[in-house]
Amino acid sequence: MEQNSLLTYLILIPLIGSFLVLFIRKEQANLIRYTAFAISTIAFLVSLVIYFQFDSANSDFQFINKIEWIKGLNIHYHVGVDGMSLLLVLLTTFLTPLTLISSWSSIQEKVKEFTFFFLMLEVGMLGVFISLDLFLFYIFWEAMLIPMYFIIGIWGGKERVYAAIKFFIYTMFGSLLMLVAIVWLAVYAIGPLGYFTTNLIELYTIAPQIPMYIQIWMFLAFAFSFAIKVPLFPLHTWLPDAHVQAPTAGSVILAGVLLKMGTYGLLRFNLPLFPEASIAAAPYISVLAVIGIIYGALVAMVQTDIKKLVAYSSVSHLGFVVLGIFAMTQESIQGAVIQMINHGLSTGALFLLVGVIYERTHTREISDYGGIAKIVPFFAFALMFASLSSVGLPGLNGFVGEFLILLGSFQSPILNSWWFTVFAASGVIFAAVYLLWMYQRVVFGKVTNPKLDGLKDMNAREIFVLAPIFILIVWIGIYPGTFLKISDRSTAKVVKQMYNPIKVSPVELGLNQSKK
Amino acid sequence: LEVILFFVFGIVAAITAVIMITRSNAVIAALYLVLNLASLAGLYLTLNAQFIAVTQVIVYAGAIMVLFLFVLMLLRPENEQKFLQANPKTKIFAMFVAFVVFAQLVYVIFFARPSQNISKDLAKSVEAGTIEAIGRELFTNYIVPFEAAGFLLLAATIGALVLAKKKFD
Amino acid sequence: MRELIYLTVLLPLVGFLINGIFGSKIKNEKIIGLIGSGVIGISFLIALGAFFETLGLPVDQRQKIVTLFSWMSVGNLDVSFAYQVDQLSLVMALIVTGVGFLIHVYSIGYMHGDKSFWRFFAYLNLFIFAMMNLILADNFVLLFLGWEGVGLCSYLLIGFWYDRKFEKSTTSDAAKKAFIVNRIGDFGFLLGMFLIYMTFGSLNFNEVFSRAVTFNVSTATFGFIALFLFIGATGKSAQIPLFVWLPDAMAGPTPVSALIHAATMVTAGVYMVARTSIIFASAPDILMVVAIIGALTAFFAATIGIVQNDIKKVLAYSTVSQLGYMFLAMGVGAFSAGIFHVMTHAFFKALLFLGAGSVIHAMHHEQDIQKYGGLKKYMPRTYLTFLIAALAISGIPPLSGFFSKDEILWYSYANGNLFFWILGAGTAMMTAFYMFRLYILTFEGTPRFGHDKHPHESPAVMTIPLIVLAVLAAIGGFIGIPEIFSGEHGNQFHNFLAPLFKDADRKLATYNMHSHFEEILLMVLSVVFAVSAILFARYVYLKKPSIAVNTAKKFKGLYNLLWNKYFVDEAYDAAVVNPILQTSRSFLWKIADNKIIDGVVNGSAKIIDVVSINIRKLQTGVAQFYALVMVLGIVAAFFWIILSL
Amino acid sequence: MNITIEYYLILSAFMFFVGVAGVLTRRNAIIVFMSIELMLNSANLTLVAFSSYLGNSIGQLFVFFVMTVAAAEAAVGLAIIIAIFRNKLTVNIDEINILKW
Amino acid sequence: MFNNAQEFFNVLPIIIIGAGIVVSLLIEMYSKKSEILLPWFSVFMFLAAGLHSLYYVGDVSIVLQNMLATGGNVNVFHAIFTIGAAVVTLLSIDYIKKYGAYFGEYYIILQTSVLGMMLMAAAKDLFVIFLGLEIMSVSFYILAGMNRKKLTANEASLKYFLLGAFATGFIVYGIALIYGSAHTTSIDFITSHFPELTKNLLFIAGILLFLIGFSFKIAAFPFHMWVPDVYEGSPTTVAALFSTGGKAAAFSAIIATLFALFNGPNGNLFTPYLAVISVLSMFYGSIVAIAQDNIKRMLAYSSISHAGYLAIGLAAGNHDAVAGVIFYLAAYTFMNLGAFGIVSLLEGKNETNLSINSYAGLGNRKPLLSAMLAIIMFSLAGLPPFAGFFGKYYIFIAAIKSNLTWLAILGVLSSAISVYFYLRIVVLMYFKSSENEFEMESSRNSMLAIIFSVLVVILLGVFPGTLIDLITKFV
Repeated sequence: MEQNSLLTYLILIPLIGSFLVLFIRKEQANLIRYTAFAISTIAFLVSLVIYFQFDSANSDFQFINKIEWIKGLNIHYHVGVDGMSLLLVLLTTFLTPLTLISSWSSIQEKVKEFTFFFLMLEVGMLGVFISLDLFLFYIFWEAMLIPMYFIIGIWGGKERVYAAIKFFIYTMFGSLLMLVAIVWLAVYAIGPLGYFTTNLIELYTIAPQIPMYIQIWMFLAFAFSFAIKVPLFPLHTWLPDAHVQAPTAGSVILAGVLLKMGTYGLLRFNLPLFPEASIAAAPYISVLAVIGIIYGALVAMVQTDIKKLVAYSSVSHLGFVVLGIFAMTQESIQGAVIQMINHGLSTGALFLLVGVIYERTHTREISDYGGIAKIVPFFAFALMFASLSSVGLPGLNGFVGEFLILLGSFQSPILNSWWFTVFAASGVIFAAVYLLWMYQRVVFGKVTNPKLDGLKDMNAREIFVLAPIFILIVWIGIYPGTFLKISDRSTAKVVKQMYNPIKVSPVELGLNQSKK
Repeated sequence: LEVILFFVFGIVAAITAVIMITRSNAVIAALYLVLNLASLAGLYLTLNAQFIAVTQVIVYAGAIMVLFLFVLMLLRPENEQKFLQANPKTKIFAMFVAFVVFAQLVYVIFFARPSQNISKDLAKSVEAGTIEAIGRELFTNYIVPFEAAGFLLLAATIGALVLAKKKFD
Repeated sequence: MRELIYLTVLLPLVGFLINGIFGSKIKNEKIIGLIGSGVIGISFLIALGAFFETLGLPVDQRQKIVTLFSWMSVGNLDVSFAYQVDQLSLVMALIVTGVGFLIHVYSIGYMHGDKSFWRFFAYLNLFIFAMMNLILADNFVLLFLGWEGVGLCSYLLIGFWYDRKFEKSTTSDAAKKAFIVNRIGDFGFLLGMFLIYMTFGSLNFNEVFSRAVTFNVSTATFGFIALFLFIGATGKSAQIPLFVWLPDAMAGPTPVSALIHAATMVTAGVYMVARTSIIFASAPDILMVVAIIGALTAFFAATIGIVQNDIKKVLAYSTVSQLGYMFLAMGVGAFSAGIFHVMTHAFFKALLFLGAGSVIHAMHHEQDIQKYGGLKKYMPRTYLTFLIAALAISGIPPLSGFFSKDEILWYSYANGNLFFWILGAGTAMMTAFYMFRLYILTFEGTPRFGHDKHPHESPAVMTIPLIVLAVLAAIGGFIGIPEIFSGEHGNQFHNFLAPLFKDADRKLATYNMHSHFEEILLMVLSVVFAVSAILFARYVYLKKPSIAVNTAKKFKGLYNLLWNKYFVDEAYDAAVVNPILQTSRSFLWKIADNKIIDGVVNGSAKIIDVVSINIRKLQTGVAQFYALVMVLGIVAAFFWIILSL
Repeated sequence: MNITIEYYLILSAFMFFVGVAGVLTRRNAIIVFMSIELMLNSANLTLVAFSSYLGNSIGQLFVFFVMTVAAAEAAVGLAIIIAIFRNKLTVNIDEINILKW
Repeated sequence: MFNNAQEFFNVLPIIIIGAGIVVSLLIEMYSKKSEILLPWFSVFMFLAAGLHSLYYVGDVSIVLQNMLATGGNVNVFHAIFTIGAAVVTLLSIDYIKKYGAYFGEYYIILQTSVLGMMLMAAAKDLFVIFLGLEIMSVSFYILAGMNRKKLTANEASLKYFLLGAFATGFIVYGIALIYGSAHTTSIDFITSHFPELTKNLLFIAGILLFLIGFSFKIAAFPFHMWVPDVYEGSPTTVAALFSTGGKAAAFSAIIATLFALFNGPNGNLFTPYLAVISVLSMFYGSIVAIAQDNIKRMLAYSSISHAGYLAIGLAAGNHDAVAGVIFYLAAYTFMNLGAFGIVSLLEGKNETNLSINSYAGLGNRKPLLSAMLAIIMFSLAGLPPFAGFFGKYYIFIAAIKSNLTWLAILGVLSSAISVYFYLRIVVLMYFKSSENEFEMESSRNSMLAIIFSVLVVILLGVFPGTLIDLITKFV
C-alpha cells in the first residue's frame, strides 16, 4: 500500500524537539520554554494538515505508514489513523502547547527536564493513538508512563512520591497482563494465518474466531489494563492522588489525554477484537461504569480540595464514556468519542483554572476561598464557564456527549434495560450539585479570607491559554457536526463489527489452541 | 579373587570414609582420607585401570593430600568437639537428608539395572586401561581438554600465589 | 415576517453578547438599557408581525418551520436548530417578548445605580434568548436547550446579588437550590426524550406527534413518556413535589421575579404539556395525575400564601398556586384554557410583582408588609395598577383573570369532577383573600413604617410599564370570552389554538354537554366567593385587625404549619439531602475509597514488604545451611523424577 | 558370584553420601573440603567402573581430568582458607557469617 | 589437530584469548609499567576476539575432533563474554586502585575466566564443558577473594568456593552417570539419541544432576543461596562479571548440552523442573530484593529473579526460547554491567556508599550518571523501550508458544513486584533530597564503559531486530 509519513513526522517532531531542548543551557529558561512551545505548535499544525487531508467518508485507517522493524518477529512500525484516533490525536496536539504555556510561571526549577519529559509524554500519547501494531502500541503505552512518573514525582505536591509510585505500579500492573494477552494473540494468529503477527488490522479478522471461553480471558486481560487507566470503579484510587499531586500541566494532560487512552483502548481493541466477549461482558462493565458515575459524583460532592473534587468528577465523567462504549449503539459510541474530547477540554480547563488560582494563593482548600467573584471577575466567569460545560449544559460541549451517550445506551439492545440510563442520568443531577456547590463556595458569598484581597485576576497569558479551549467548548456545543463527522464512519464500522463478527468454521478455531 | 579384592578394598574405602568425616581432629581425618584414596586405587586396579590407579596414588594420595596436611600443620586449627556434640539436631537432620540422597541414588541404580546392557569384556577393559590407549586418546581426540587443563592449572597457580602471598606489593 | 422568526431568538443573543462583553466598558446605563430592551422590543415587533401574518393565513398553512443548521446527526437521530411558527408558539412568543420588553424597560429604573447594571441586562437578554428557544423549538432537544438555558439564567439572576444574605442562607444558596431542583426535573425530561426517541425514532415535534397518532403504541409507554415529561414540568413550573425552589427564588431582583418566576419561565412546563398534548391525551391516567397535582398545588400554595408577610413571598406562593391552576386545566384536557390563563397570569402577575417592586424600591428594600400601610397616597399610580391586578387575579369580572380562571374552573367541573371544582373554587377564594390582605396591609390603613423612610412614587420608566400591564390585565381577557357570552363566533382564543389540540381532543373526546345553566351558576358562585373573600379580608385587616391576631393565636399549630410552609424544605433536607451528604462523606469517601479500596491496594504492598522482610532471614550466612538447602532441592528434584516415572 | 557394575555404583553412591554428609555436618572448612574431595572420588569410581565395564577409556580420561581439577581446586581452596585464616584466625565456617540477609 | 586453516580461523577468538593470557603473563612479569599496559592490552584483546566472533558469526563449523563448535550462537555468546569482559576491565582500571592494591594478576585471571566461559559456550563434549566450567569457577573463586585484606572478600570467596566445589561434585557425578548410560560424552551423540536415552533412568538422573549443578551456577532457587553473599562480599566489578558472564556461560552450557531439550521428541521432559525453579526464583528474587538496602545485595536478588525469567525460556524449550534466552542474556549482561559499573563508580573507599539511601538526591548532583542508572533500572524492570523489556517479550512468546501461558502470567506478576524495588532507586535519586553529599572520584574509563553499556541497552531496546536476526539465523 502507498506510504504516508505525515504521522511519522508528527511523532518525530516532539521526539527530536525533546532532545533539542536538552542542548539548551539551563540558564536560558525562556528560550527553552519558547522552543518547546514552538515545537508542540508545529506538531499541532502538522496534525491539522492531517485533519484537512483526512477523508471522513472512508472508514478505514488512513495515513498508513508501515516499515519493517523486527523481521524475526514480523513486527512493523505501523501507524495510521481513523476517525476516532484522529480526534484524540488532535486533542493531544491541541492541549500540549497550551499546557506548556500554562506551566511557564508555575514550573520554575528544572525547566529543561520538565519540557523534555513533557515532549516525551506527547510522543508517547500520540504513539498510543496512532499505532496499528499491538507491539508498537504496547511500547508507547508503557513508555508513556515514564515521563508522567517523573512529572508527578519531581514537580508534584507534598505527597508526590507516593502518588507517583502508586500511579506507576497501578498502571504497570494492569498493562503487564495485557502484554501476555498480546503475545497470546500473536501466537494464536499462527493458526489461521500461518505466521506470528501483532498487526492489528490482520488480528481484527482473526481474533473474533477465538473460542468464547478464551476470548473472555483475552477480553479481561485487555479490559483490566484499560479499566485501570480510565479509571473504572473500583480501580480508580490512583487517580485522585495522581491528579492532586501532579503539577497543573501534569493534571491537565493526565485528565485530558491519558485517561482517554483507556477508553480509546476499549474502543479500539476490546470491542472489535473480542466481540462476543464484549457483548457478554457489556452489562457487567456497564454496571461498574454506572456505579462509577454515581460514586464519583457523590465522593466529589464532599471533597474539601478543589483538585480532588475535579479528579473525582473525572471518574464520574469517564463512567459515561465507558457506558457509551459498552452500550454499543452508533449514538452512544459517537457520544463516547465526542465525550472523550469534551472531558479533555472541560476538565482540562478546570484544572488549568485551579492551577491559576493555586499559583496565587497556594491553597486548594475550598474553605479558604469565597467571594472572589468581586476580586477576580474574569476568573469567576471562566470557572463558571468551565463548570457549566462540565455540568453538561445544553449549548456547551458536555451536553452533546452525555446526551448522545444516554440516548444511545437507553435503547441499547446489548444492555437492554432502562436502568443503566436511569441511574447514569442521575449523575447529571449530581454533577450540577457538586460543581455548583463548589463554585458557590469558591466564588460567591462575602470575602472571608483576608489573604484573598489583592488577588490578581487572570493575566493575558492565562487567558490566551483558556480562550481556545472555550471556543472549542462552544463550538462542539453548538455545531458538533464538525467532529462527529470525522468519527462517524469509524464508529459505524465498530458497531457493525460488533453485531456480525467474522464467523469461521469451528475446525479452524481449534487449530492449534485445542489443547488450551 | 576379584570378588575378595573388591570387598576388601570396598569395605576399607567405605569405613575409612565414614571415619574420616567423624574424626574431630583434622589431621587424623586427613590421614584416613589418604587411606581411603589408596583403597580406591586398589579398586581401580581390580578394574584394570592401571594408569588411573597409579595417578590416583601419585597425584591424590601423594600430592594433594600432602598439600592438605601442609595446610593443616600450618594453620593448626583447634579440634572440633566430638561429632554429634555440637547442635546434634541439625547434624542428624543433615545426615538424614544426605542419606535420602543416597537412598534415591540406590533406587535409581536398581531401577536402571545397568548390568543388563553392560556386560564386562575383559580384553577390552584391559586394553582400555592401558597407558597407551589413554595417552593416544589424550593427545589426539582430547587435545582441547588437555590444553584447557593446562590453563586451569595456570590459573590455579596464579590464584594460589595471589591469595596466599604473605604481604601485598 | 414569519421566516424572520429566528431573529426573535438571535436578537436577544446579540444583546447579551454586546452587553456581556462590552458592558463593563460602557459606563452609561442609558445605552446599556437601550440595547438591552431595544433588542427585545424589536423581537416583539417581529413576533407581532408574524402573528398578524399568521392570522391572515388559512388554518392549514399556519405552521411554518425555519431551519438554521443541523445540530446533532448521528445514526437516525437528526436534530437541528429549527424554529417553528404556529399558533401556540406565537402566543407564547408574544407573551415572552411583550412582557419581557416591559420588564426590561422597568428594570432600567429599578436597577438604576447597581454596580453591575450591565451584567443584569446581559442576563435578562440571555434569558429571553433561552426562553425563545424553548418556545420556538421544533424538536425536543432544542426545547431542552432552552429549558436548561432558562434554568441557568434563573440561577444567575437569583444569585445576582451573590454577596447578599437571603433569609437564613445566602442568595447563592437559593440560586443553587433552584438550579438543582430544576435539574431533577430535567432528569425526568431527559428520560422522557430517550423513551420518545426509542418509541418513535425521532425527536422532531411533527414526526413524533404524527407518529403518536399513527403508530400503535401501548398506553403504558405513553404513560411513561407522559410521566417523565411531567416530572420535568413539575420541576420547571414548581409543582408538588418540586415547588420548593420558587419561593426562595425571590432572592433575585424583583424584575427577575416578575419576568422569570411569574410571567414566563415557570409557565414553560405548562407550555410543554400543551405542546405534547397528544402524548398526554394518549395517557389518560397520567393526565389525571397532572390534574390532581395541579389542584393540590394550587390549594396548598394558596393556604401558605395566606399567612406570609414578605410581599414577594406571598406573590411567589400565589404564582405556585396559579401554576397549579394551569396544570389543573391541562389535566382536565382544557389545553387552550390553560394557555389562556398563562397569558392573563403573565399580565397580572407581572404587574403585581412590578408593583411590589416599585413599593420595595420606594421603601428601600423593606419587604415586610407588616411594616407598610397607607402607601396609597404616597404612590398613586402604583396603588391603582396594583389594585387592578389584585382584582384581576381574584377573578372579578370583567378583568382578564375572571375569564381565564373561570374557564378553567368550568372545565375542571365539566371534564373533571366536582372535587376539582371545589378545590379550584376554594383556591380562588383564598387567592382573593390573601391578595387583598396584601393589598390592604400595603396601601390602605395607616402607615406602620418609621419616619426614616420617605416613600415616593417611582420614576416614569417604571410606572409606564405598570400602566401598560394594567391595561392588558384589565382588557386582556376579552379575546377569550366564553361562547355563552360571545355567542355564535365562539371563543376567539380557543378557535385560534384549536387546530393544535384537535388530535388530543379527539383522543379525549370528553365534551359531554352540560347545560349553560350549570356554567352560569358556577360562574356566579365563584364570583360571589371572590367578592365575599375580598370583603372579609377588608373587614379583618382594615376594620378589626385583632381578629387576625386572635385566629393566629387560636390555631397556633395550623398557623405555624402554614407559616413554615408545611416544613417541606426541612423534610427534604432531613430525608434526602443530609443522608446523601453523610453517606458520601463518612462512608463512600472516608471508608469505601480510602479504607477499603485503597486499603486493598496499599495492603497488598504491605504484605509483600512483610513477607520479604521475613524471607530474607533465610539467608543465614552459614555456608553449610546453604549447602543443606541445595541438597534439599536435589532431594525434591529426585523425588519428582522418581515419581514421574 | 561375579561382581556386576551395581556393586561399584552402590559403593560410590555410599561414598558420595558420606561426602555430602561430611559437607553438611563438619565445621572445619578444611574437612568440609576434604569431604568434597571424597565426593569427587566417588564420582571417579563410578567413571572408572563404567569405563572398564564398557571397555572404552573415555571414563578414565575423564577421571584424569577430574584429578587435575581436584588438584587445582585444592590449591586455590587451600589458599583461600589460608587467606581467611590470616584475617579471622579461624576456619570454622559457621563463624564466618558477616555476610547475611 | 586442525585439518585446515579455516578451522583455525574459526576458533581464533578462543586462541586469541589463550595467547593473550600468556602474553599478559609476560607483560606482568617483565614490563615496568604493566599497570597501564595490561588492562588496555586485555581490553584490546577482548574487543578483538569479540568483534571477530561477531563478524564471522556466519561460518558454522565443528572443529578439533568434535570438541569445539564455532559460529552461530557460539559466536554470539563469545561476543557477549568478551565485550562484557572488556567493559568489566575498563571499569576495573580505576576501581581496583581504590583499594590501594594493584594486582596485575587480576586481569590475567579475568582473561582465564573468560576463556573458561568461551570453552563452555563452544563445547561439543562434556569434557570441554567440565573443564571450561572449572576454569571459570576457579578464576571466579580467586577473583572473589582477590582483595585479601577485606574479610568480606575472604568470606565471599570461601563460600563461593565451598559451595561451587560442592556443586561441581554433583556435576561430575551427573556426568559419570550420563557417560555410563550413553557410553560416550559427545554432546552430538547425546542430542541425537536423546529420545531413547531418556528411557534410561540412569541417564535422566545424570542429566538432572548436571542441570542442578548448573542451576547453581545460574543462581536459581533453591541453589541461589551463595549469590547475595558473594556479590556483596566480592569487589563490585567482579560481581558484575559473576552476574553477567558467569550466568551467561552457565546458560550457554545448558543450551549447548541439552540442545535436545529445545528440539525433538520428549524434549519437554525437564519442563516441570525448570518451570518450578523459574517460578520460585522469580518470586523469591523480586520479593526479597524489596527488603534490601545494600544495592549490591539488591542487584544480587534481582539477578536471581532474572535467572527465573531466563529459566522460563529453558522451560519453554523451543527455537524462540533459545533465541529469547540468548537475547535476554545479551540485554541483561549490559544492563547489569551498567548498574554495577555505576555502583562501582560511586562506591567509596572500603565499601562506603553502598546503601541505596546514599543515592538520595543523586539526580541533582550527577545528572548524567543518574539518568543512565534510571534507564538501566527501567530496563531491568522490563519497561519499553529498553532492552530488558524486549528480552521478556521474546521469552514470553516462547513460553506461550509451548502452552506455558500460566508461566508467562506468573512472570509478569513477579516483574510487577520487581518494579517496586527498581523504582525505589529512581525515587531516591530524583524525588528525595540527599542527606550526605559524598564525593566520588570521577573516572573517565568507567564512564566510557557505563555509557557504552547504556547505549547498548537502548539500542537493543529500540532496534532488537539486528541481534534477533543474528541469533535466529542459526538456531
